[in-house]
Amino acid sequence: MKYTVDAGGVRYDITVEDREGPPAVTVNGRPVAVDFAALHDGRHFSLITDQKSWDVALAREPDLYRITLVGRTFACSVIDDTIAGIKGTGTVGAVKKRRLRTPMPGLVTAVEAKAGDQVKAGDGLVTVEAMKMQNELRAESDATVKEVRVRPGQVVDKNDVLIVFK
Amino acid sequence: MKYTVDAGGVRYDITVEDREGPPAVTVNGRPVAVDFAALHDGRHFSLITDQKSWDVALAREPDLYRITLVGRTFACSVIDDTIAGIKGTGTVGAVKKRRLRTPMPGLVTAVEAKAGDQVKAGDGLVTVEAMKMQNELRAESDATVKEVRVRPGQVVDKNDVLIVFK
Amino acid sequence: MFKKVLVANRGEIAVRIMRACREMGITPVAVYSDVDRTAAHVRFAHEAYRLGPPPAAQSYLAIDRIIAAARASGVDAVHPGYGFLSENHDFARAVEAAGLTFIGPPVGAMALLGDKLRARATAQAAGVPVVPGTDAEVTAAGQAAAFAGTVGYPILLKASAGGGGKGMRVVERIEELPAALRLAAAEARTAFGDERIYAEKLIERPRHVEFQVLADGHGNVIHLGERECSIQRRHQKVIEESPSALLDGNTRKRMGEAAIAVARAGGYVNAGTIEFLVDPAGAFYFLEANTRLQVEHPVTEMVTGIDLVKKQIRIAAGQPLGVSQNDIVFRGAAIECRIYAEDPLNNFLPSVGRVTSYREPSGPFVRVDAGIGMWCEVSLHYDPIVAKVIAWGRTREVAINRMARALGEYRIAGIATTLPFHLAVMANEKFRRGEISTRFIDEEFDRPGLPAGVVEEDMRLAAAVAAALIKHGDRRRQAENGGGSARGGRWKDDGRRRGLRRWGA
Amino acid sequence: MFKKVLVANRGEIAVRIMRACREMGITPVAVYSDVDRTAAHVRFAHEAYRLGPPPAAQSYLAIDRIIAAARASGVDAVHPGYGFLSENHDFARAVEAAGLTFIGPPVGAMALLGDKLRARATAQAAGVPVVPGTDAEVTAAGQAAAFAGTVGYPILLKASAGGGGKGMRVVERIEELPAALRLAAAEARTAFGDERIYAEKLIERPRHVEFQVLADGHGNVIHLGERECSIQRRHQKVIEESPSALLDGNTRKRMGEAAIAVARAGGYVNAGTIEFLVDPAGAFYFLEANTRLQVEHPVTEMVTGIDLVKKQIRIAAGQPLGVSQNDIVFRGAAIECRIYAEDPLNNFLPSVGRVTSYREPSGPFVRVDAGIGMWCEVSLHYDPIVAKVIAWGRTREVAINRMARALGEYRIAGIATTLPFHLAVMANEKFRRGEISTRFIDEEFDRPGLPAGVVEEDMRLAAAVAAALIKHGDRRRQAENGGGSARGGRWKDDGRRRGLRRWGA
Repeated sequence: MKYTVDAGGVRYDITVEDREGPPAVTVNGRPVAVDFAALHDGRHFSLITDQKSWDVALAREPDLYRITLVGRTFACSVIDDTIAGIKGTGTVGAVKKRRLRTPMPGLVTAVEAKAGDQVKAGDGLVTVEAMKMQNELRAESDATVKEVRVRPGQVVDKNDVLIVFK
Repeated sequence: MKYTVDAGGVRYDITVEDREGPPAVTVNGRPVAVDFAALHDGRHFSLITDQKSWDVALAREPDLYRITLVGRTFACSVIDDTIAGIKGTGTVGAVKKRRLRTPMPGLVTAVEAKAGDQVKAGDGLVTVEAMKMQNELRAESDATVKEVRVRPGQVVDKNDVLIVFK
Repeated sequence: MFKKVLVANRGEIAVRIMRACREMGITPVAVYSDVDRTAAHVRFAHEAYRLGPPPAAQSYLAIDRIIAAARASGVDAVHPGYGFLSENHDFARAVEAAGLTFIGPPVGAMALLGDKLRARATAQAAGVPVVPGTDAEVTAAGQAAAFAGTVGYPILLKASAGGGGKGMRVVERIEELPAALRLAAAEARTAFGDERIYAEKLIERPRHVEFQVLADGHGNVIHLGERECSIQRRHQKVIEESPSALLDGNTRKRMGEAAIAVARAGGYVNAGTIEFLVDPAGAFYFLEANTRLQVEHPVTEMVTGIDLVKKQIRIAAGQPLGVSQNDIVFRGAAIECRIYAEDPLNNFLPSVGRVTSYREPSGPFVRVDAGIGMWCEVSLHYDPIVAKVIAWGRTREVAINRMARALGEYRIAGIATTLPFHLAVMANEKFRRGEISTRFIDEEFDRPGLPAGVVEEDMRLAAAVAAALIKHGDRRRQAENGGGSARGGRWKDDGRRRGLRRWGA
Repeated sequence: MFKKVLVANRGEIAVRIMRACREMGITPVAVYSDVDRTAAHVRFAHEAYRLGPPPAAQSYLAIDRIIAAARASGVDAVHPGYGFLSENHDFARAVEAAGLTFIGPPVGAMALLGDKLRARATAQAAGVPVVPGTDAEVTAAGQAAAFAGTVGYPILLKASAGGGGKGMRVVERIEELPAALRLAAAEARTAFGDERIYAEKLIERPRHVEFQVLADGHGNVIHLGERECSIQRRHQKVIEESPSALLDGNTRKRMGEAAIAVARAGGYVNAGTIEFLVDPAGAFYFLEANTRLQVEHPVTEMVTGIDLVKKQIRIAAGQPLGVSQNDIVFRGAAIECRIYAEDPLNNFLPSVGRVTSYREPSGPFVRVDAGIGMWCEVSLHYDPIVAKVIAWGRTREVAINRMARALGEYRIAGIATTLPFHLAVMANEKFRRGEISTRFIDEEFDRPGLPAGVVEEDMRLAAAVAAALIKHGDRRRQAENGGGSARGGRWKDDGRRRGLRRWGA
């Protein structure tokens, strides 16, 4: 089985073949000796890759596995090539995000973009007040604003879309 | 709803009536103000009884809830009076155990009772080797041995019946 | 001694105070807002009383509700923790009016040292140097300009009632003055209900060094050494340590004496902190006093062996300190990392949600003061600090290495935390050499790097392999289950439980 | 310094050693048996190698397999922990034959001090008092009877190669001697492959006090004070503390010097322990030497601030001690409770199973060294010790109260543990007064009582109410689900997840 994994922005082509014992795994064509064992809750795992031991915690989100290793969490999205039917055509990668979402609920206190604006990566777009702090949400890449969906004073929920880019 | 609870050998008659907000609870006829909240996994709870706060962990076993509070675990069995149809007839209490079971898997290294023996509470009956130790299983109350089901050298599993009493 | 104490706070500091209570045989009582019904501090308490809805004004800041809970529970005393009502005179008065003991300083000392202008005057009268500044409030730009004329720009406008960076403005040029003054006063009015602003010379690249003092009601005042708190972000401390890596013995001695002098002059009783700025040349200036327990008190506890919360309780109960300055022996070095529910890889934006995996570090000389645990919900209603990790070592280097080890063990999933940021600081060569100032984070961390000693590529690859294998397991179960939705609730949950066990031997 | 170290052990001590490695920048490597594939020490390691099936003889005692893992991983050194192969000369030799460093004493010193008869002779030659006993093995009852004639009954028969209470028999009367000697020798042959037995006078109501020594390869030998280990059950220590509550300064000094003398006489290098018995009159006798890290080493670390595992590693790497006896400053008191997977309410029978709830205590001056965690399986294959809780305080009383607080916070569900027993000891008045001997448990604990400060009836009632409410919720969901089985697997799991949330506000 072939999988394409985006782990925190880096792409890996991984194959997994079932067999007696641990499955046969390759990463970008290179065989990796893998032993993968789940704890009882199915949310914690012990992974050994080429004898390296990793303590793994999993949080599932829609279309996303958040994989926590020592002191670090990777957002991993997996494309199952068989099901997606795109068999390694390279469509996964640094896809430009077309929406600005708020990572937390809160109160919109400032909106600094309007439809038609050309924004640059790092530009402040919307400020959301939460946890007693003013949190400035910024553009992740250069883009053109198509639509602004919030106004100051509005209460937003986690993952609400604030701005749509072209 | 009436429940009869055996908590570590002590019996409580408890009623629970649903209503708006926390349910109405009485224990042995006395009303107790109860607020009971589950954490996400349904195995951990916060219980407040008459403002006293209890951090509760639950382990389910057949016919048994093991309830862990601070530093202490109570084996609780509950009879739902409506379902059991015995409506407080007092059948629950200190029931004499009719079987000696092994609480851990291991190797039987000694059997010190035979059918027909009169044993006293505390008498050693069977020794099971586990965790590098010789563990002597003793009679919980005075009883007469009806049947011995194991012999030295036999491997036993957790909860296997070793001795049946009359 | 008190039999029962109400802790008018939440989170890690409420748990910390209750730990001290339990060790003293005192029954700890919690209060909670609705969103905190199953929070750690409620589950840790012996009794718990509901205050009201989540907003602080209706719960942890609602003086009348807290007093009502205190009366209902029959406590002898109230501990305010830090933040919330801890520096609120009205609350301290209300506690006393209810016939209970406020575990903190006398109202008079709190009012005197809590006001920055009055505190500065008190320090000056005690012969302690203060940052050059105006002795009174400035109400017109002209007053501030005149002051700047004597010390030079940049200057700092500060709210006399201030704290936490609110009502504070750096002024680089005279043209900025009128607007800055207006904005600072407006912020101060909103935040503190007190618009008084004064001006200070801006000390550039300062270090923030504070002294812990303990004073009893019998005239004894001692200090427990200093804490270096220069690693700050948005005017908030994020890493603290004791001792300071840069203080020489003579300066330490003079600053300790100055701290005691300010506490005495302010009529202070209980645990308090005297904050100083130290300029690059090593000169120190009184900055302000904190009339309460500090977030960073554990580093002092680790090097002195003294439990500050227990001392607070005993002092409030009228007992003498029981230790003199000579009894205080400092051992080794301690560091604290404040773990915030913020995403260091995404501009430190707050992170809310449910904790789905939780494991605390422990082992030799590591301490965790946490206010969260497995399945806890981190909400947006309160301060984002969720835990503190404290590591001790015989030397600062050992403490840093131990902290890095402990941070690596700490697993919090479901919310983002600043753990990766702290790991990066522990690996930072300037930090390890002690070359720090309050500008350290701005200068060193555009965005934090990776944990020391771990090769990022290895780690990322392991995450990718884990993701592929989890997906593979999901797919297999999906096939077994006859093609049901992969996100099909209970089917998958059950499958996860049964199926995702180990492959092979 | 080593770059990579293999830890030839499992459980809490493997995690403990790996923590030291990580803090030193050394890569820790684990080995595991099949039943330990997901154990804490494997997940904590940087690399992990399978040894074989669960029985120790095929895994943690399989010298060839461990050496093979060490070669495969390319480590520089091997740390044996305690138990398993830690006192096995053959293993130490095999490690050295593989060109690796054994982190422990030289083989010669291990052989000399590990044999009780030779160790006694070494101590006597160094002028250290030993328990009156035979200088050579006794092979006939007549020899033992002659010895008993000089010191009086009761006497103790002990295996020269012994440890852990095996091959040990108390003899009260001459008639018992022949059978006791036969049984002891048989046990010793089975346990150690060495049937040599010698006789000692039985010290009645003794206390067990041991001294930690550190010796480097450059002739430096120091001690780090004593540990009182008198609280024992089945000849196994269960609670240890430092300092001893009953040792006076003069005796402490003499015992420390005696411990150093024995270590020097034995050519000892690395961390080791010299054990003494102290009789009710205060006289002390050399008992035996432990040529390895002790389970109870953390109490010494807490009072001295010295990390013993790091010292072991540095000494093995050839570094000098770096501290002299005068550098060792003792602060306060530390206690350790060994948490066993045994049911104290059921005659301390072993408990196996899966950990279904797990939360460690932390906070000021509390340390946990654990080898288990959430979802861990405790199997019957290995030692039942699952964790150690260590508490420090400025006084013994503070340490005891802190320990009681920490034990109350520790939640382990799914298996029975000795936590309630330890809580009862902390509340025991004789223990609190320091009136302890190796007979303490037999005399005070027919069966352990309840935690201090908690009213049993309240607690039991709360458990009963919780049980009723859980049943009530189960029933309600059962009704909603159309009368399906109450134990119906996924339906109930799902229901539990969705349904058992909070009632009302």
